[in-house]
Amino acid sequence: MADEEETNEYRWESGYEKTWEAIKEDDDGLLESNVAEIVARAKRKRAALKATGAIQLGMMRHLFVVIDASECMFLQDLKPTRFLCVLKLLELFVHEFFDLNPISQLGILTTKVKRCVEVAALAGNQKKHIEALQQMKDTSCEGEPSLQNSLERAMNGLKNMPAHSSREVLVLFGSLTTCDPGDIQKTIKSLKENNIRVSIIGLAAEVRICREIAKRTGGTYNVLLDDHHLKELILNQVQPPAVAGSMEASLVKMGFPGGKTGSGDGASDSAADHAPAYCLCHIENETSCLMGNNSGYNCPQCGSRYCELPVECKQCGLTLVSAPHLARSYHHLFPIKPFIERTEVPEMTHCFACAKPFGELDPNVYECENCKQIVCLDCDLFIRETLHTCPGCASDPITAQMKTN
Amino acid sequence: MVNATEGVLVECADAAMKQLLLHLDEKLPPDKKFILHDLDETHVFIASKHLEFLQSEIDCFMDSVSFPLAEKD
Amino acid sequence: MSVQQRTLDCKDLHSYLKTLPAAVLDRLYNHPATCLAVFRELPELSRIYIMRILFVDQAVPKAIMGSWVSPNSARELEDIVKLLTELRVWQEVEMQGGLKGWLLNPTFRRNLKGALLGGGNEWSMKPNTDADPKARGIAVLDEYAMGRWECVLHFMVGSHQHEAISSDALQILQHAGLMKKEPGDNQLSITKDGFQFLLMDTSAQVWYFLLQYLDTANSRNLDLIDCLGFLFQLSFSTLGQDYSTDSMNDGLQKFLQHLREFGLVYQRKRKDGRFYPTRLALDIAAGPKKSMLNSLNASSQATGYIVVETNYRVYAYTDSSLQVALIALFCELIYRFPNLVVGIITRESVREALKRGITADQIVSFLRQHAHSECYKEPPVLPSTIADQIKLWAIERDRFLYKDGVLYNQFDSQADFEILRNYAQERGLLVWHTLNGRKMVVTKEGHDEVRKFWKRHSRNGSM
Amino acid sequence: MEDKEERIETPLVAIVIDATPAKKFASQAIIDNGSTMMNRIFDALIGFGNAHLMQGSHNKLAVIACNSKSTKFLYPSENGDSKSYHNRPGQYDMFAKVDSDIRHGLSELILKDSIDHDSTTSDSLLGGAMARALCHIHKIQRELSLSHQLKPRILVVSGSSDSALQYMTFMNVFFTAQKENVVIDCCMMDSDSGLLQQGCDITGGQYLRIPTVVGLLEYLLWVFLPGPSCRSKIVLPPPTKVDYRAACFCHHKLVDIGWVCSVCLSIFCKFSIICTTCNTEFKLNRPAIVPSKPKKRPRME
Repeated sequence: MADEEETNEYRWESGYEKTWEAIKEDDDGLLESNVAEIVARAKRKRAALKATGAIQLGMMRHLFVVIDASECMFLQDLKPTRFLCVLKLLELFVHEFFDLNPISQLGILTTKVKRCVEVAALAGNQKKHIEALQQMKDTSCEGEPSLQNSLERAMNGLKNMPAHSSREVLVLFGSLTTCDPGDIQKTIKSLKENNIRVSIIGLAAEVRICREIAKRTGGTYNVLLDDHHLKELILNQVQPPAVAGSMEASLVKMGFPGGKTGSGDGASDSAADHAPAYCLCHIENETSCLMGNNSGYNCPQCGSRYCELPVECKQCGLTLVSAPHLARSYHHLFPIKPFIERTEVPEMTHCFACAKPFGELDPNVYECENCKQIVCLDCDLFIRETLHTCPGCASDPITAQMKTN
Repeated sequence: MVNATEGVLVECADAAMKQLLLHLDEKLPPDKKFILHDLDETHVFIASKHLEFLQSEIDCFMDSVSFPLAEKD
Repeated sequence: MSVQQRTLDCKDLHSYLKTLPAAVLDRLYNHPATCLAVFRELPELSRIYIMRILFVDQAVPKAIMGSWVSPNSARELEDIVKLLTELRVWQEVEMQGGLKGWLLNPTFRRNLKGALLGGGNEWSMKPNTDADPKARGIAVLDEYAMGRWECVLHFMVGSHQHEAISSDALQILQHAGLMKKEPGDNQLSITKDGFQFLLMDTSAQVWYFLLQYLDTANSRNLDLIDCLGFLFQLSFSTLGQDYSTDSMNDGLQKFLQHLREFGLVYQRKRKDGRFYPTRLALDIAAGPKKSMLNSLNASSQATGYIVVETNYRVYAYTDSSLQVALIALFCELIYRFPNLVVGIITRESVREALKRGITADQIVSFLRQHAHSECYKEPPVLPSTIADQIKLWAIERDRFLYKDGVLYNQFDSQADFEILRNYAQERGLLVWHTLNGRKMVVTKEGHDEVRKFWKRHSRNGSM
Repeated sequence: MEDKEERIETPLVAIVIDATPAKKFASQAIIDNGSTMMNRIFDALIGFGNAHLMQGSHNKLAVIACNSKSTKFLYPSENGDSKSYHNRPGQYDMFAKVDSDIRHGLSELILKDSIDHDSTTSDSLLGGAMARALCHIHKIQRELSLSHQLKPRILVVSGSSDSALQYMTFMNVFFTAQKENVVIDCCMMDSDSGLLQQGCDITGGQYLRIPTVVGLLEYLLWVFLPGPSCRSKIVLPPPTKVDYRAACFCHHKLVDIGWVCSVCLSIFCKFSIICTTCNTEFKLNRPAIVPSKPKKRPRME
């Protein structure tokens, strides 16, 4: 049995947070400037936390998203219905997920009428997932969900995945009940054995078994407050979790198609390269696409052609990616150090990054520790949250080259 | 023998509107009737001198079928 | 009896230029500022074409020019060719070997190139060499410009707490048909066009007003080309910079005084020797389409002040009696506070406006134009229900389309009917016809012509 | 009946000039009418900048230059508008200012570089300059009134080939540009850059390597002056096939098949037992290739 003691108390048990005391009026009796500052500060704090966090990330993730499609998902406490709201948010999630976890794989399951159905297989191409989600909008929600069936199904899909990858399940659970064929404790046990992390987001009220599953498998359990909160909860799952101790690390062989193949590798190769060919991703469909000799990507190992990346070569099993796919997540590896807040640097009249002249509106400026350049608050946030590169360091011949090794 | 009549051609947005005109015309005493010719589904030909009267009639009708959308206080 | 709705026709720069005679156009291009202004208003693709041949000193064959666009844009190219020919920016020429080609107007080329790289004709407006001891800030200029301009508008809406405007301005207002003297009445009163004018955004108003002014330029002994050239130069001047009046001739000096009255330029004293262009002037070349006034400068008082809610309520954060008067044109005002007016849009109030000749589109675009900056944070700026409802109220009035005409019926034969119908159609006199029952309506003006033709025809027929 | 509420389009071009080839061009022989190649390039860049500003009253311009020592904002100028500029007859005021700002700034940058006799030739700091351009664009976007819509793009005019050492910076810049809807265009003189090719491809921009520097202005005006929305209408040079191979972290070599660390995604050209980036030890006895799920093999008849 799970132990009942909880480390963090419920919100209503904790003391009052006197949020209103943080708000101060400015000289004109307005709050606006203050509010903006509080927001900016909060953002900085969060970004700073992230920057100092774990460096090792399990970036090869295999994740099954389980969507509850039982009767209760037609309730309209989320607009327009729970189901449509969740689908909409998941589209955003899929997009962000692949943005941040370029070589990860995602699968989608739904559960209704006591069964579990696979909607999208575990794969690395977001287009298909988005399509599947959009098609689901027209399907109906009926019957009762089955938590156990869903978890078993996800487990079957995940347990064959390589040991070096992180295996995860995310359940969006609207029902307060589940109709299971057997003992769910056994399922929890085998989930744990297989290193599968289950995170659950509840759409109604807290359900004890959900909390237990999440806790035992190392995942998170949260219940939404409103649709904004739900969005936040779902998007929290985009960040790769810190590596669990038992995960093995390994070097994975990967192909990077798109080089000048056939340039001196012998005649046979170049002949295959220039002939129009069907791509292998669509060969099983009726709408196979014939490609000219310039489009498409060839597997550098066996020469099969694909019309989009990333893909796992059907002939030789090599994972084919493009360099930018990997590079998209490099900023996790080389986070930039938070800039230091300075109250006044009189000799600098302009923000180094955006060339904005400093005025009286900028009480604080920010300095990079490495290159000693000064930037404004807005640039500081932009650099930290989006750019992930210090323009000052990149403009200095010495610091510019310290990255990558 | 070809006949020429001066007047105003009225093009109605839809057939229902023309029926409204016919209806208005029907209720009037003979000396006030304004429709000279009923041309087709959406067109009628009317006498110029009744145009102003017709427009105010239509306005009255429109007023009677609309209701206030906004509350004033 | 005219039964058609008329909207105020505010020409953009190009349509105005097209109305000018060719010789005037050619002389206009003698100035870099005009070339620049004309160039900026061209569609993007034509600008690209001009850039491409700007440095080519000879005609370029049509075949080559045609190959620059992708096949599905060929239609667009035709439109461009038409436009550029009409504006006399380029001409069709016969090249060696009988090839057809296009040649950029040499004056236009030289001056556009001059504006870009230097080396063309001189600008006649020069910054003052010595600094103004009493230089004016941009805020002062803005205030002055808006103050002067609103003076004209105030006069139009008839709020008389402001100073009167000059006889020149009166004349233009009358000439433009924005105001008129009713017979037997000494006062000027605002016309339908005037109401529409009031709802246009400021830069469009200025442009329309200037067009009317230029119309009367010759009667004031002003040279149209000088004035236009000067206006375009003004529009490319720098805000807050003072310019010297030394090099200006008498005509332009006079013109400058008029512009000063309307707030396009600021001058402390008539004989000061320097003047400052204001934001109103900088907007001219952009024509009525896009204004810098409403949007670029957040601190200026010209920013939006109207919030419209879906419950038909209009909140106008303003203390200007002019702005209140404008809103009252189509709103029922219910509360009034020192800096806020609350009104409500009702069917009656909109119909009242429509009867005055204001169109639904004008109301909608006015509300959008002056929407409070907060409204932009969550588009749509104007709730679509409101925009739609205003248009519906307008359409409701247009359920019937009235056209004056003469009805022909009781034709003896199909042939007779067709002859007469074809005759009327060819001359554009036919309003409506039906084969079913052989009826046709011709315009009132065309009635005589058609009747005469018919008489001739039937006489011939009977012979 | 619903009509669109139009927002005024505000195109912004940030030109990033790579000034490292300047030395090479400065020493190059004087061509035809007595002007040096350097001047020719200066004129072309200034001409292009002004041509962009000429397209519409809302158009905005920013110019940033870089060499191997530093990066610098040329326009809007870093030291304010105190500098006097002399107006050529007939030239529009604003254009004259752009002209003098760019000329001043660029020659300052190049002179500083040539005085410095440090012989170590390092790569041009394009990445930093582009990062600054993005910050600037971001700032303009923020300051712009809400009724306007910014259409930003970056034009890189460069003559140096890839610098693998700045790979990270480049990639971060590309993804940020993609996220912020900034189109990256690239005009290369003399040499090709695979990295910039990728950047153009990712952001939907145009990549062009021009055969001769003499015709730089013509290429700039024809290919890069039209905004992205207008490009579909005109015939442009065909897109180049982009090389998407990765550079390995150990030797900065382009690889077809590489080894990727499962923890941090570092790429290596050879198998090793420890990841040099995250210090993870790898198990030696693992099969090299990930065993894939049993799959139907496609039949090829």
